[in-house]
Amino acid sequence: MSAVLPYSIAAAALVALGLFGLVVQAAVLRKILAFNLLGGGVFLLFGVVARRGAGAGATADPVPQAIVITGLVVAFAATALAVVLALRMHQITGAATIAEAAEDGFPDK
Amino acid sequence: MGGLVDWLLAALVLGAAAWTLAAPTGFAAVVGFVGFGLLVTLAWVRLGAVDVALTEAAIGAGATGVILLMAVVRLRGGAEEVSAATPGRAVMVAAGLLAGGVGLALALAVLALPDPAPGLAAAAMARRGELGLGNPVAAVLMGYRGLDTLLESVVLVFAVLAVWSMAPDRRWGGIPGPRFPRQEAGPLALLARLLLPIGLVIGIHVAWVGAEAPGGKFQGGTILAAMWVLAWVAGLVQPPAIASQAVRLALVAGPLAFLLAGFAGMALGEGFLAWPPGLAKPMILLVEAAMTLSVAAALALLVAGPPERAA
Amino acid sequence: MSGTTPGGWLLVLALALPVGGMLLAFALGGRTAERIALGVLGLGTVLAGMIAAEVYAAGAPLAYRLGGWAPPLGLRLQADGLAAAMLLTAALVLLAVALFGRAAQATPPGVQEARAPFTFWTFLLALAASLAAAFLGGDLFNLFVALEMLTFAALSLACLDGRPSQFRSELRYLFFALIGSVLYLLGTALLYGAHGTLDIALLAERAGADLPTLLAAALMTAGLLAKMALFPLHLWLPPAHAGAPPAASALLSGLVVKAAFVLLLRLWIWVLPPVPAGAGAPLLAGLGAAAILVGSLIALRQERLKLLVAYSTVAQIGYLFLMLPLVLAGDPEAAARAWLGGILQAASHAFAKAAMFLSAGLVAGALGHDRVAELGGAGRAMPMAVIAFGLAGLSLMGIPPSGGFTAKWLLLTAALGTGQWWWAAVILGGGLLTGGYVYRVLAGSLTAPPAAAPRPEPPAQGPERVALALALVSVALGLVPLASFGLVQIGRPILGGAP
Amino acid sequence: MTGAQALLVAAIAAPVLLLAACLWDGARRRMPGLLWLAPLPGLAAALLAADTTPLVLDAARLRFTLALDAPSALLLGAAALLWSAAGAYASRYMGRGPGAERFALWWLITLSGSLGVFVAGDLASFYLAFAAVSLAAFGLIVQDGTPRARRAGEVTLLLAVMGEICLLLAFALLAEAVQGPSLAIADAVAALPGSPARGLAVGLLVAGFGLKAGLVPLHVWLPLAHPAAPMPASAVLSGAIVKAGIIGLLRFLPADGALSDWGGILAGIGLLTAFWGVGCGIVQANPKTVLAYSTVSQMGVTVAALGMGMAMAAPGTGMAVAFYATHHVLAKGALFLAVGLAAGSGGWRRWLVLLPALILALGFGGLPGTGGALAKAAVKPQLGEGLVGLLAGLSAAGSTLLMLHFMRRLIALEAGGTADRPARGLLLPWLGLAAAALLLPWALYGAAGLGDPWEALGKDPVAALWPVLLGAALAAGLARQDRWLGAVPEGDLLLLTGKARRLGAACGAVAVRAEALLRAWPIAGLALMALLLALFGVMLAAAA
Repeated sequence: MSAVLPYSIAAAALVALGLFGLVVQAAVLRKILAFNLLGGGVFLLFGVVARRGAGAGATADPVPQAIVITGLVVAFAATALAVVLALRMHQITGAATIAEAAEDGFPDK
Repeated sequence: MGGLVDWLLAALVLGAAAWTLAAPTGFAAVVGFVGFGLLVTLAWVRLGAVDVALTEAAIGAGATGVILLMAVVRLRGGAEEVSAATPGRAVMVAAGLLAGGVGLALALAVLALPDPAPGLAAAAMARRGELGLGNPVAAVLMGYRGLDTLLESVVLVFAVLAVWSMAPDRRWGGIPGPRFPRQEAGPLALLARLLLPIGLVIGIHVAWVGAEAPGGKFQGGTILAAMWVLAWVAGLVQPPAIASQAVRLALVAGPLAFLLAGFAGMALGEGFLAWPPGLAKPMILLVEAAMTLSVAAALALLVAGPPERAA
Repeated sequence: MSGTTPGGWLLVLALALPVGGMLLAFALGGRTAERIALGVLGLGTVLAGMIAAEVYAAGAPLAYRLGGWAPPLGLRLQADGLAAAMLLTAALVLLAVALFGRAAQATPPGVQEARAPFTFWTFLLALAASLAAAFLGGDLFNLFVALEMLTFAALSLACLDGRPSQFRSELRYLFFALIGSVLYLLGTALLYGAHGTLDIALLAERAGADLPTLLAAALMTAGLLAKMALFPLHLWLPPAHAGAPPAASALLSGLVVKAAFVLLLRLWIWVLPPVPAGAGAPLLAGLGAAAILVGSLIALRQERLKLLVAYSTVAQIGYLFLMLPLVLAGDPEAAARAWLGGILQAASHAFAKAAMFLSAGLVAGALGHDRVAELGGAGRAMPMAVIAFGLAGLSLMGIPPSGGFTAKWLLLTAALGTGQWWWAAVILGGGLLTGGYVYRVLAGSLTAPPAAAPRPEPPAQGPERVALALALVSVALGLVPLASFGLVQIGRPILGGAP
Repeated sequence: MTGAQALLVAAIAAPVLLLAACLWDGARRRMPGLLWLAPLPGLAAALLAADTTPLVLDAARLRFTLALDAPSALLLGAAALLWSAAGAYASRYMGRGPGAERFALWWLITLSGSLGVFVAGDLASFYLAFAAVSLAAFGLIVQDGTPRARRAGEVTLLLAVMGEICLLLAFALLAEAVQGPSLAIADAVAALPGSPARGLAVGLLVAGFGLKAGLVPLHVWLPLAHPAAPMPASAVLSGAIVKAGIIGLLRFLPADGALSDWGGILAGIGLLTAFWGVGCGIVQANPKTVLAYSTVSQMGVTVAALGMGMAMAAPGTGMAVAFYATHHVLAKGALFLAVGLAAGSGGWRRWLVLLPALILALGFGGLPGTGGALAKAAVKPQLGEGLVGLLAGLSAAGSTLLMLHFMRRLIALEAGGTADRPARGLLLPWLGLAAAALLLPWALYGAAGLGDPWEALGKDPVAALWPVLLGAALAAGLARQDRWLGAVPEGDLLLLTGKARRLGAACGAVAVRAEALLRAWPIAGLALMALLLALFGVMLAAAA
């Protein structure tokens, strides 16, 4: 059981790092990376939970494992979408951040 | 000395994460992230979750790394804008304190989790036989929590259409992504030609063994998608036009098969998403095959992006 | 509780129908997508009505055990009064928006398939599927998947116009929604680690006021608040909702935020023990009060009609949170009132706000702009749309005999009954400010058009009728005798007890 | 359902059905000509259905109750009569066309509410009717579309909504005070004196209803709105609509002495209002504004009588106050119609307007023989004694002065040519209503249980006459003092709100800036994390 302690701390630290990065990093790409670090922390926490629940012949509780597999796919889809949005924004406006800008207006139709 | 290995690995994971945040260039950061993904894969192995480790390697590090690398090449410049939008020291300190507070609370909460841990390992192991599956994770994904898997495969379809819908109107129906010149020679072409058949075999194998051993449709599908991306980047294949009926069908085959199987369970078995006794294994394999196809198609098309050229 | 009840199969159909419809619409494409959407949403409304009737008749929630597996190992679908009421609301709004979209989102002639219409119709079905999953789900991780479905569907609908300036605001929306999702998922990890299940009914029995549970609740609540855009986490909502085409805005403002709210109620009323919930509720209601006041004040000062309506959503979301401290105050009579008031507010706001966005879209489309100061002549050119806006506004203000009035009356008396008069003051002050911004729009559109202005093109009658019908439903909710709303109380846990 | 109960339903249903009929183009086009019909079922209800058994629908939960007590019946009848006459007048006055059709729509909504407040028997339907009459009046006021009308409409609407808020809160407190789910007004009134929030509830009721009735300092909308509306709308605004406030006070405040403390306060406010209206009115140039201030003053007297009745627990106060208000409904409504006629007629026909107007006008001061004198006699038990009696007499003198000022301003309106004859469609409603204002009180005095009208007038002729003479003398003395005209703007105290408006604008600007800051990405992120930790901390502290 002691093996989960390092990963517990790593998971908590990853969540903190990811949140910090998402809030303070300006570039969209860095935000996407930070989001993935945050997600990695959450999944690792599930891993800790799964490991703690090992038993009955399973090296880790299969239910959290399945949840992580589902979650990883969803996170990938979200990342892909964010990347596409960032690329389109960059392509059209040349912008690399999502800071509030003056042109965030609502042009006449 | 398992403890030391685990501490070291955890430290490396955090180091890679810190590098990803602090790296001087976007490219370096993405490379750091791929490294992070591989280290986390190792962590999953250490945590006894080999299925997750495979998925993490295939999707978390692999596929995510590929789209981020492709993005970093196209997202150039903007350094001034970034530095202008970077918050001042006060916000930095506040964010650090608050994020640290959240991390601290989380660590305390994890330490306060009950011992022995409540969980469903025993139940999941005990009843997997009813599905004819040896791998308990597969039993969770296809059996106990089948609805999650069904909805998640639907999410992939959502995501593909969402990505497509970001295209300009006039490109609708066209071919996704940039065109890569055909590499007749060179390392990439060689790699593609060599790896492609091997990768295909491995991908299908991983998907196939998922019922008994670690593996499954997501991992297998990802490997298949990766092979296709390789061939695409090497200029050997072209993405299909998004208007193509075959592409659409490939994308929905998995979830649709799952849904139909669900109704079959309603007619023949205990209810929606129940696998009829006796038929469970063959039906699961059939649905998994369709799902592997759909997952591969979805992941590949997510990497390719919105349509950029006329068909 | 975990077994399948008679009529449980309705829940399967309510979820499978839009999922299957979405997959088929995506595969077959083009105009077929529109046809499938109209058919599926029509059927979905019938199904939602049947579910509500079944729950009401049985006086108990419907449940369906998926795959024959019992929780905690398996998943279940369940429809209590809350789910049935929200499902019916969603079905009606979706159907109305689909009818509205027949004109606005038609595939242009001569094209087999076009981006915006195809995306609209497919994601309309996707949204229906996501909402059904969010309302009917009985497992917290299953609900996470539903939330993610919702995020993708909502984001694509918000992007429908494909305007260059939109990508920035949609990215803000996506990032904030993703943070919300991840925080929610983090909470489920802790809950599973602490209690070995994510089934809501089982968690209600097992969860105590321990450290992991409380942190999980805080994480999940924060995540859901980010998705609901509760002040001060509303940064993404005004541009996203105002920048979308009217049909999409109607769905985003009317329905999408409500799904996260239902999850929040599941967490706070079912899972969390009453003592910590009672302590946290005033904090949320305080933010709700701030949302009402600040959102309304900002709406009052908007120069663009659609932004005004979007800020009105920021404000109206606040009302939903006022029910929490009232339901959790420990007075059963007041709790029942506040519960009904809150859900009625969610439903009547869904109808009213959808009507507002649709009619605002019609006005903007006909005038060629949506500047509040230059709406003159709109009342003459499209009286039905302006009347729809006005009726919806009356409901938001809480003028009788509207659904908004009944909702606010119930919250008001619950607030006074539990001695929390300050929420009453907020409810009333918010009504006054709401009146202010609704008046600005109505007064503007009822003045004569400027002499030089070109005569606005009157919109087609069909869409105008849809907007008016939605507004009328929002008003008519206030005419339904309160006794018939017993539906929403079905399956609500009485404080401290099991559901 | 008995026939009488059916009449109660019909009183509300008639305008609502006509309103619904407006969905059809043909009916809508004809509607301006049909307005006079809409209040007739209400009139019939007043005559035949007074004190009938209340009609209760859906007794289970949300009770929908219709009831008509005697004071309400009196006011309902008068209001219905005025609405009918003004409706007939409006048919000619507004002409035809989209403008008149729109006017008819607002008219019908307002009418349904105006009659509804007299017959609604439960809190919910009363509130609904009150909201209809308060808010829909906006449409009548802004009919002309001039900036002045718009401003008047906006002030009215703002104050009306604030009044609604006061009432909503008060009703919520009343509903809380009632044991059980009943929403009947009778139960609420019975529970009010024992309610823990008695003071707050009564204060809110007085504010909400007083606003409608024009009590100082909440009267500011009235002198703006009444003159701005078209003539027939002014007539119903001043005659019938303000009575929604009076009937509210009458029906919700128990007159049996349970609230004697509040009676004194009401009497004080009422008397202040009575003199305030006179003071502001005599410096107005526009005859309609003078009439509006006279309404303020008269409502002050009405409320003073009610307050004294509550303080003294005088039996019959409800009837007496209703009688006083009934006279005002008819007479004030008639006078507004007269203003519209005076300008359009010349020669001898002008006297068809001016002479009855003079009699009605002096009636407000209590000129013996008029309906006004009977009205004064009716509230004598409440306002006849001691200091209050003296003040009431002085206010009657003020009324005489004010009404003579009104007559002077009316005559000053440009007369038409000698050949100009007033349209029959305008003249007949006016003459009918004027006759009703003069004669009906004689018939109703006995019917209302107040005694023999002849006896009442003969009792103390000196006390009845001195205010008239004093007022006339003052009027003669001030006859040429026109330099004060316009010294007080319409809506007097409204001047003081400029600072409040600027403060509100400043608050709005601050909110906009603060909100823009909160929308910055890093700040929102910080807020999210802070909220998370705060929530966790609060819950942890509570659990520990």
